[in-house]
Amino acid sequence: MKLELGKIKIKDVQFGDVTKVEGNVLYVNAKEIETLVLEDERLISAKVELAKPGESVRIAPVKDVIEPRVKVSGNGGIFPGVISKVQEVGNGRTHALVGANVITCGKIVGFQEGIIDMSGPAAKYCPFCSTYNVCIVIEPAEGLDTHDYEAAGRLAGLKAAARIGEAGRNITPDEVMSYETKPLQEQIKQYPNLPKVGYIHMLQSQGLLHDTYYYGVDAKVMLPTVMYPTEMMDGAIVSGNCVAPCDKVTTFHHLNNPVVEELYKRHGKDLNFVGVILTNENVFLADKERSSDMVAKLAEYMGLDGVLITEEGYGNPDTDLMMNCKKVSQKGIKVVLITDEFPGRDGKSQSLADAVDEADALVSCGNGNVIINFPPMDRVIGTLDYVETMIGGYEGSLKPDGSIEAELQIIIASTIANGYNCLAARGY
Amino acid sequence: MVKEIERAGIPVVHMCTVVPISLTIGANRIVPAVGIPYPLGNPLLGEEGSFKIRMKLVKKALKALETEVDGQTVFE
Amino acid sequence: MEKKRVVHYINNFFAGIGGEEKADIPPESRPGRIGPGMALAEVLGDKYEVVGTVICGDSYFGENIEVAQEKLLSMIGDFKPDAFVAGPAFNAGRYGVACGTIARAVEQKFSIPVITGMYEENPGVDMFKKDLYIIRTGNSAADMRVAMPKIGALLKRMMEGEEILSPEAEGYIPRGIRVNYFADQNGAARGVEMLVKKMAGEAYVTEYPMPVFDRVDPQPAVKNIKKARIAVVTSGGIVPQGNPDRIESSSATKYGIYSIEGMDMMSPNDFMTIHGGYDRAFVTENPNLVVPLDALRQLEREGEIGELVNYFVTTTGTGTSIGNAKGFGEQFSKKLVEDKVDAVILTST
Amino acid sequence: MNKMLIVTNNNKVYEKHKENRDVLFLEKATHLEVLEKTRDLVHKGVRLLSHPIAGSLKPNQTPYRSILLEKPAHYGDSENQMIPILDIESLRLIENSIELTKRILAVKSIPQWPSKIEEDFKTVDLSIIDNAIN
Repeated sequence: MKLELGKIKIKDVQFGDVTKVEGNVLYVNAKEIETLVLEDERLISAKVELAKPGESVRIAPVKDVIEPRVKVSGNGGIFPGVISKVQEVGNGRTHALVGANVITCGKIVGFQEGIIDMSGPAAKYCPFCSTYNVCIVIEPAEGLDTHDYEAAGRLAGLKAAARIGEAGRNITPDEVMSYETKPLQEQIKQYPNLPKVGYIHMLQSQGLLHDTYYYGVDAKVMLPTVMYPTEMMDGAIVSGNCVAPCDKVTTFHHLNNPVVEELYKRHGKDLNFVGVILTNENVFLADKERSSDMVAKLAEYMGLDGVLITEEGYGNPDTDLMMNCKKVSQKGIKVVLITDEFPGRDGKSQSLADAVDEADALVSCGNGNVIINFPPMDRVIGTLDYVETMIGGYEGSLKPDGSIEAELQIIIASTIANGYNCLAARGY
Repeated sequence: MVKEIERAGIPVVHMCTVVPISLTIGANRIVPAVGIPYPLGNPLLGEEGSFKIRMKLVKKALKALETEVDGQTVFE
Repeated sequence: MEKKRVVHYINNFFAGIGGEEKADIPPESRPGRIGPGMALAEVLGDKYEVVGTVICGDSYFGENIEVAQEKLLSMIGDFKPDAFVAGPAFNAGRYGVACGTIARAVEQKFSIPVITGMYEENPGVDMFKKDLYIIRTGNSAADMRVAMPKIGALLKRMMEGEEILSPEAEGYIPRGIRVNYFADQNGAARGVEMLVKKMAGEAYVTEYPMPVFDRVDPQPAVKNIKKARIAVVTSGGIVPQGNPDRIESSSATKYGIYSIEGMDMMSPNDFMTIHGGYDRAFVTENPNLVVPLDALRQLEREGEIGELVNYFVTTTGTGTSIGNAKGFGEQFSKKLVEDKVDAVILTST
Repeated sequence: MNKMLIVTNNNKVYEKHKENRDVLFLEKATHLEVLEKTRDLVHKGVRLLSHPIAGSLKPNQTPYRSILLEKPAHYGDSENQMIPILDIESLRLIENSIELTKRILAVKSIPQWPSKIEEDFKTVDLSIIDNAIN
């Protein structure tokens, strides 16, 4: 499967009467996007606001972050099974508005949280402080069941991102990257003497507000499977999770998976990236046993020499991470884990909620309990009503002057466990 | 603690309910006990029955102390 | 500019009062510097002054921790210190534990920079590395010339409020504290690099080491159990009613030694369980479920064992506080050896 | 026949499952107390079916916790009460979960929530345990 990804570099975002891209500037017709989103009667209001790098702007609470993309050729469309119809994607050509993002925010449930600051000390922890963000502040109808709230919020962002992505359909990209993964046998033959490497991608799947969707299927009801890495680049995986901010894998991160990016960089040089094993992180212990057995079987069946494993979340998922690590290692396959840490504010406690001897090669994405102070911002997109009750916030987090003192956990994707950021932790 | 006693030159038998933890912390002579809320006996069988179990376990512990071991050994 | 006032803690040996025979001397205070205090003053330089030295015998400290600590804290307070140095203790176990205990107490009470030094095998290391900067020293006083300059250098950096760098740079023993930093590559790149090395069998360094447990060789078996002196040790949290020494209900920071002289069984009127880790109903009703005194006394009468020591050692253990348990083990094992104990039965829930 | 047991302090879970399941409803219990009660059951040989700290909601945030367990045969009928075999995996998970929960609670206790948000917490907790049941 071969995909050409056309990168259209976005250098500014403005309101305009037509949603289009011109001279690397994205123009957005706010009315058009708001009407599109309000087609869903579960939402009673939607307001588009722009946030640019360096501005004194705070966005909260954040539901999802999505990079606008459009499929120019090859079968299927962006976000198959959710926005486009179900059809295998990951081949042909896709354009991405690189440097622009759609951010859905606004109250869905009381405790759903996550903050993005476009400037100031908190900015360096979040990748989205340096992108041109089209924020959609949504307000669900009263008395809706929580499931409906969540679905409405999720679809609003994906619909808007697909619509804005259309603006890039006929633009010649500034850069075109091509990614190819052949079917297993051919791929092995292509580089016979390079180590065969796979990526075990664990999707958050613990229940309401904790779900992820693969071709529209809730990962909870999915059995582990094999997929081509390029399918991710067309939105085969979308996020439905909006609870734990710091290790939230946004839909942006599913489209721009750093492990896939890095493995392709070295593909054919010192490793042979043969594919992705997709699995979940369920609550039922028998599911964990079954999924980790199947992951190890698939890894063995593919004849892998080594794998990287990443998880989403902390606590319950640590158990799945360690079960996958143990069982894959016991097949004689080399394993490296990438995860974030929660050793407490003083950094002295156990960082992971579970551990196995086989976990002898681990990359850290930072300590999410560290306390940080960040000053007030002139403008707030969304609301700060729930800062103190967010994960990472506490009594007195929101100061009268609007500044915030909270755990790093409160910042979206600050310690994201798939290795996207450079933040790490070490032993002192 | 079990290792420090052994290092000080005194043989030690660890009567514990969770054998894997005892193995992890390095005990060399291990006697599995009954249950966490009632390690050396089973009150559900009444005082007399519970004491019988306790005596059996303590004798097994003494037996372990009298047995040469060259590594971590669980006395079932 | 007024000199910074530094107080130094040393034991009987380093104060030149005497060796093991003087290990029971109570706390005392002397103005100025003594013994290793000379070297300390020298490395600190003229902006600092070792205004006083407090001394205590290792045995006295070990057996009267609460009392010794209180007395020493008031003596130290009298000197109005800006900083505090304990030791270095090199590989002396009880001295190391004393240095760690008093240094942590000083930091908690006066919130001033404190520092000590130990050999990495010293039991005090595991007990206090998370609370204190412990400079890595050699295993004997011969290393004083090398250790003291490092202690002085790090203390000065702490006094000037400079950022404390990595254990390797500053010479202290890694404390196991996780600190954030920005790496030059992102996690994914570092992960792939680590995997390539691991697959090729090349050396790599994990960024989060899993806890590892060292092993110790088993002691030879008891020759004749019918002649053996036996002691019972428990982590099941059995203490006299009222918990006189206020041992904590989980991951205790202290242990107790209590008499069972003249007792034929562990009576619920005399003993209780404070362990927070299990449903205590059964053990409260019958403490023999944790300390099997009834069975052991019967075996003693039947001549199946030599004799039972007239005390038992107790604390509350949970898996996590390995550091403290190691320290206790070192301390009470010395007493068991002195009392000629031939074998120990260790019980835990 | 091994029977399923739910330990919960969430009335939504109790109302929904009390007919067809054995539900131990600890109405006044805190989040931590539900975990500690579960631990006492595990010590008596009951096996965990769902992960005790499932869900990204932190123990110092949501007051509600439901856990699914499985009782061993002859559990509770004292005549032929066998000495229960301790399920090591369940013990490790519940002890890890309690330790983690205590550490998080030490940082910040559960705030007083407006009822609307409490309902959301109950719904999420119910959804998480329902995923485990069916």
